[in-house]
Amino acid sequence: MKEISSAIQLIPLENYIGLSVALFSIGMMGVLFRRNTIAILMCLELMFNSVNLLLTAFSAYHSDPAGQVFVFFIMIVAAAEIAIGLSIVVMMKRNVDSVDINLLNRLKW
Amino acid sequence: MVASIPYITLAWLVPAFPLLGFLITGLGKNRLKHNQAGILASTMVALSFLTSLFLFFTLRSSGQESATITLFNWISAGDMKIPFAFLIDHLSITMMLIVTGVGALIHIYSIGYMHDDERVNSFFAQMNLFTFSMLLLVMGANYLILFIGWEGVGFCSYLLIGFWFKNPEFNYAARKAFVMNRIGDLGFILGIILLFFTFKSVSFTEVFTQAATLQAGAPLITLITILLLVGAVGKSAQIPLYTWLPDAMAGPTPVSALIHAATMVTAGIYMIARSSILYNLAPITLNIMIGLGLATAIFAAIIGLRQNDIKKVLAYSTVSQLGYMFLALGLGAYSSAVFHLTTHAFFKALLFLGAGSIIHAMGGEQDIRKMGGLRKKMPITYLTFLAGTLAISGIPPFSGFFSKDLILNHAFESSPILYILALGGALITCFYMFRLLYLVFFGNQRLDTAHPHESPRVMTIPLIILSILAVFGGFLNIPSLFGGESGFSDFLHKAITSKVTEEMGASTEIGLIAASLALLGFIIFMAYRTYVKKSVIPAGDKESQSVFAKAISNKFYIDQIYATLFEKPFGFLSDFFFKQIEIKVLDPIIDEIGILTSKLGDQVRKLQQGIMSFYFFAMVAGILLFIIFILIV
Amino acid sequence: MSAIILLTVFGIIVLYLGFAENKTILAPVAITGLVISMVLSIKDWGLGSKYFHDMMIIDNFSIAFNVSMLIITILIFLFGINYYKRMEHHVAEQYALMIFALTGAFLMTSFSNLIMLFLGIEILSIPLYILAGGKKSSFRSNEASFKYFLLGSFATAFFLFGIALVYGASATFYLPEIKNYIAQFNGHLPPMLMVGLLFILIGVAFKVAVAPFHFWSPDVYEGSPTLVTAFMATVVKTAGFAAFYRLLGMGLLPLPGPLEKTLWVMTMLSLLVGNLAALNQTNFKRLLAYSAIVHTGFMMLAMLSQHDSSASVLLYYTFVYSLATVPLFIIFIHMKRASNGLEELSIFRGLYKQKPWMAVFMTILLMSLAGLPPTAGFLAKYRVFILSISRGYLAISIFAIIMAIIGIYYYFYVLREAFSESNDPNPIEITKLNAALIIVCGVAVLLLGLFVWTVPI
Amino acid sequence: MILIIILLLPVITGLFLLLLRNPATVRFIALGSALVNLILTLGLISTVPSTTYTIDSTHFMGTQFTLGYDGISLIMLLLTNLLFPFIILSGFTRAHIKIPVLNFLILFTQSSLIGVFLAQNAFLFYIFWELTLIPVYFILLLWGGENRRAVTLKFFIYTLTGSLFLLFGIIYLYTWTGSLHTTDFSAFNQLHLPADTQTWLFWILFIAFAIKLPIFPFHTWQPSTYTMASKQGVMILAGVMTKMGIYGALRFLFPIVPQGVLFWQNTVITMCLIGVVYASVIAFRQTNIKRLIAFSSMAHISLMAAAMFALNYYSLQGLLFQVISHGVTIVALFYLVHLIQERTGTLELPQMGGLKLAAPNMAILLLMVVLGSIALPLTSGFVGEFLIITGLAKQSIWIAVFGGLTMILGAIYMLYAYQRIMLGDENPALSKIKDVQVIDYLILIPLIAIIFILGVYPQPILNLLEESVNSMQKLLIPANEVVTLFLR
Repeated sequence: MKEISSAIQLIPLENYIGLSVALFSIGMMGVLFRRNTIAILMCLELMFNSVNLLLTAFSAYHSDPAGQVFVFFIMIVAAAEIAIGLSIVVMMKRNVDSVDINLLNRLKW
Repeated sequence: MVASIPYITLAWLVPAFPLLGFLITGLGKNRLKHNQAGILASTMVALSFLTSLFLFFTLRSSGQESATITLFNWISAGDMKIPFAFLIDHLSITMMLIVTGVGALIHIYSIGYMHDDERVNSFFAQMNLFTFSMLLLVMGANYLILFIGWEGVGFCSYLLIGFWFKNPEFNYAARKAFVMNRIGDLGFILGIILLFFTFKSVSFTEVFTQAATLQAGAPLITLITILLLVGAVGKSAQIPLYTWLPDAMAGPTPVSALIHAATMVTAGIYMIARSSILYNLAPITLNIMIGLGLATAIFAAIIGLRQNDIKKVLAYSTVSQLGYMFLALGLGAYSSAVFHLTTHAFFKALLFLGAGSIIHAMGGEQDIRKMGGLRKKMPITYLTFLAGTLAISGIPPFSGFFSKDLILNHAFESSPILYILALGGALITCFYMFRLLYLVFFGNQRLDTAHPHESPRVMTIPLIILSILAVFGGFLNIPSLFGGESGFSDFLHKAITSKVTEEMGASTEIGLIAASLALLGFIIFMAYRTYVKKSVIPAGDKESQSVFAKAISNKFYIDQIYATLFEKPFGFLSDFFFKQIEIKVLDPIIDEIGILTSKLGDQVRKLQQGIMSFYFFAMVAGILLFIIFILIV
Repeated sequence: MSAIILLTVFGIIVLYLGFAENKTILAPVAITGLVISMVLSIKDWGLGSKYFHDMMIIDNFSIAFNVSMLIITILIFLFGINYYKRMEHHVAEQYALMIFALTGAFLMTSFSNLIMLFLGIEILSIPLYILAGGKKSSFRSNEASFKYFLLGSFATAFFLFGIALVYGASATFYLPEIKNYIAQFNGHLPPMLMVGLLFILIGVAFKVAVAPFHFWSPDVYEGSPTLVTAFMATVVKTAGFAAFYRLLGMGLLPLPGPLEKTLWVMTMLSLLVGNLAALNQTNFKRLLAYSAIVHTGFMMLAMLSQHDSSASVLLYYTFVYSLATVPLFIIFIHMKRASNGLEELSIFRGLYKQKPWMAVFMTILLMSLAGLPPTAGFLAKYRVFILSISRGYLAISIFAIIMAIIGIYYYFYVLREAFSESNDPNPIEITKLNAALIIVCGVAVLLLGLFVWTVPI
Repeated sequence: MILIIILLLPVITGLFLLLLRNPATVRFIALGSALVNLILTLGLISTVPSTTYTIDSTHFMGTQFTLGYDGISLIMLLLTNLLFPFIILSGFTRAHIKIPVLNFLILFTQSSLIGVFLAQNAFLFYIFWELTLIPVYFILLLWGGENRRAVTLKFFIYTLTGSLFLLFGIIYLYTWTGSLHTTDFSAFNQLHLPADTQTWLFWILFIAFAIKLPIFPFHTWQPSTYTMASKQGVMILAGVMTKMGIYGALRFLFPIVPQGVLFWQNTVITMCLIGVVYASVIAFRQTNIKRLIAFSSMAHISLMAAAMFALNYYSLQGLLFQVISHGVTIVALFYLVHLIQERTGTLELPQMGGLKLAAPNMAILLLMVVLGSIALPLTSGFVGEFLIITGLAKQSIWIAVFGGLTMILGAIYMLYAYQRIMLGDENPALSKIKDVQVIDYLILIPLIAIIFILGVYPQPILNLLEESVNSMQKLLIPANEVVTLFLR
């Protein structure tokens, strides 16, 4: 445990932050620009994981376990969310026979 | 306060009788038999005449000058205390006698005149109401009570002018009369309010006692007197507010006699004579009045020259006679004005009633060109009418002579030019009156359809009584020149403080009288030559020859001018305000706010496109904007 | 705490009852569960008990909000008895999911640690994603859940990122410590912390549908089954605001200037956008969605004018608002059924002719939403304005008042429909229970308006 | 206690009426309660006024429930309870749908109006102020004339806009009371706000009353609403509800923001005078009687508003006297107009004329009411307008001149309208119509009697007002004496 955190601390914090911010932005861009729902779900996962990365890094640097605990929470919740999401996508596929996000636009104005 | 004079408190009976008559005839107008209403109404007025006569003598016998009878507090708000009170003094008692006396005669006359009208009962109700208001006017102990009567008579004249309401023109005439009176009334009420602010009271006695202390020519007093004058001008049909009076002839002839000759139109004279003390303090106003009066006298007389409707002629003569009274007032000879008012009440009522009997006889015909030769047919009417004509023309010893002569003398005192102008007006009057007389009674009958006949006794007796008054009324006030002691003026001077008192030299006076008499004779002869010898039939208004003549017969186009100056613009303004400003500007502004909001709402709604990617974008955009916001702020 | 646990247990029980194909017992059981947990949570009043290393603090604030949410949920369940009659399968799940969502809401009212807040939000949201898609066959329901899910988790991502940043800066998830940490900067926060806090606020703001993060709410409200919409419009909003207030009150107040300005901007935007969009709205559920956004604005106003009584005003406002909204949805569903499936405003026509009393109560409820005396809605707005004006936010208060005027327009537009003649009136049949619900709520709204009820929290 | 009875009796009766079915009984019970209220009010007035009555219940809407009255409230109370019996009675003639509901709404309005006039507490005042709007909204919406839906909504929103600003003002004042935490008028009258605050707060408070009165630029809701409204609706609106504006202004502006009033005094008076002339001129060419009378009412109300802002003894006396007079006159007028409409089936003047031949008594009654409306002496209208013009003249003679124009213009359009309705030659279309019936006499004779009795003997009202008017007019620095103004 100790050496892991020390190993983490070999790389300066800025890099972690930069990396996770980059990941987060990539995910965000994906959500923005992809129209395939599955892809969007994956991008969302990416965003969550960037947060996880960030949290681990911080907890390592603060040498405070709470952050890592939180990571587990996030993983579980994300898993649950994705499960729901996939089921919704299945339902959507059944209804409109497609997974294009912009196909469902009956509700407007 | 209750006066010490015995029985003076009975004064409230005087207006009470006509009021009672009004209520009975008004409420029971569907039940009363044909003549009952008339008889009842006449009795009521006669009763109040007797009462005023009684009051007159009691006042005379008791050396006192005046008595105030307070009935109750009408308006009392803070320091404004306006009791409902009557003031009985020599002036008001005179007016009461005139109003009730002449009024009674005219009521009796109307019984015969209105005999065939189906709404005779409401006619008498309204006549009684008028008498009541007129009595309030003359008896009121303060300006506001006076104002009640003032507006009341205006309203009654509105009712009576429009008595035959089926005819739109009559209704128009009625409205015109009322509105023009109202214009005057606004000035009057403002004057009263200023009086109140100045003297903290509107009761005659207090105002005059305080006013005696003020110095002459104070701008405030001038303003007040001018405002009161505006009211008088409206009521007494002076320039520029005279046009309603000729139109008011639409009403039944007794109405014209009572309201538009004898009583109501003289209310202005009464009011100013009553406020003589104030007017003595306002020389400017007096001069204005001289100008107005003289102008009206001559102007109306000129118009009267070419009128062919018998009642219109009399109407214009009324206007011009009122002009003379104003002249007298302006000269500060208030008692002379009131004297002329009295005589005028006699002979003008007489003339109108005579005209009424003529019209009655001619079956409603009012055009003098269609009459003629009635001398034989209706002798009584002829004689009485003649008396009236002589009186109004100022032929001695008829009443008109004394009163008018008095005014002319005063005019001469102030300046000869005034005298000459006034005399000219008198001569014109004389001319058109005799023109009327000749055209109607002389020559041969020009209308063969109608079968003229003498009027019934109920109409002729009032004529006779009035003619007697018209003939001998002048002797009430014989100037010292003829060995009289001008009792009337002295009697009035207890209530009025005239400005001019001094008698001029007998010689000049005789000279003046002689000159005027000569001219009068000449004028009468002219008229005789024109209308009896040559028996000229005056041309109709249309085919008048010269421009001037056209102008006269069209009354100098005054009505048209007023129409274009006031009535049309008013209607236009009304339409403009409503159709342009209200509909097109004010209302839309409010609506537009709503419409714009809802348009905006539609735009906002359109943002909600229902497409996911847009929502993502919107969200991210929002987040980024806020990030930038917090980082720069 | 026991309340939450018991609630979870009852959720599972209801879930299992679903195997017994007997719908009639579901609602009673669920409601008993709610009642019991209400009793339990009231029992803790004034204790201020802490759990899990103070990650949860159940104080009067949370209890008050929990109880109000429980009351509303009970009303909704009672409504559900009739609403779910037509539904053959999976009725148990509906109740169970709502109960679970409620537990999430409880967490949101009583957290004192960002982890708990996150968990609460997720436990509240995930069942809602499912509930929104309750009508499997219907496109609209499907679309609603789809949008709600995607946008929801997107927002969650930002929320989490925010938490991570704050954690990175302050090395803690505990609100009080975060408060101390922020305090030491006295206003001038480092950008990372600032952004983190912003993201956290945005995450919560998304849940309560504050403009410009409101886009999901009209669509979701419209698409979801009406009962779920009612649940979202009332309980979820209440929970969201409880969390929001707790977040600010425990952690972030006094807000650093930029953030406060941001929130003010959000407030005014919500008032404006919600009103304008509602102005010409023809679909009743969307109308209520937009009006909900406006009410969010008012609640923000109450919350941001930081005052001791803000919490109680907020509680009062949310409760009154929910109390007026639920019966409106009940009336709406009956009109919808009477007009076989339409959701336009015109379906209300002829209501006064057929069921005068319903029209009268609709009047009372709409007046309450519009904020006219003598209803509770007026008093709520009045107290909000008292807060904001006494804090000196005059301009914003005037703006809010103008917005209230616009609001009156569309509420009374609906009312006018209800009181005008209809050309083809279908019979409206309503069960005694629902009638009772409407009447009780209406009377409650009136009484709350007449006799002020304040909870010292 | 009597205040509580007067306040609650109508609405409770109304609720009871909802249980009944038979129209006749409903009408008579409603009438009965209104009469009882009138009697109670008269009793109240006969006893010595200006004691305030308090229920100390902080739990009523979180505020103190304080009822009370001074002369001004009493006048308003008298007006309300005097007119409502006639308003209810006027509903006897026509067979409406849902008689119980209608009467309930009317009585509800009465209660809330009474509340407005008795409230000694700004918050309470506001509650009742808004409450009046609700029943009236439904009376207009359910019993109104053509395109009532749009007009009603406009009226509702317009007036509410004003009152919400009033609410803002009240809360703002509340915050000024500081630790007192009260909205009592007594407390508001004590706080002396800084002058600049008063200048802007004036409009926040006044806008509501300006719309309700209405005065010049804010009047656009009024003609359409009056024209559309049902008989009883328009009676309530024109007879009583406009007076709410006057009452509110007297309660709020002069005691609380006197400097603001002084600052805006001439502006507002100018607006009012513009309204006087504008409305009178417009009325002249109107062809719809109701719209015509709506504009004439606006002219009179504008004059009263001007008098209010002249705020000297006479203008206030005149104003409050005119409140009664105008209320009675306008109600009688609108009743007659509706009578004519029911008989002839039209409101358009061009289609009328010659009515006097078929219905002479109706003509006479109408003429009497018209006299009251054009302020002929010995009608109540004259006393009021004379005092008002006196007050205006105290402010400035020019204001008095413009205000006095109502005398002329009113005569012009009213007599013109009268002529076009009643006079003129026989109108074959209308020759068969029925004349006035007993029920109409029951309503019109008392109203006309009031008009003339107050015209001849106005003292009772004036005495009633003496005290409170004195206290009210001390609030502002008196305007310079017109005498000095002209002697200079």
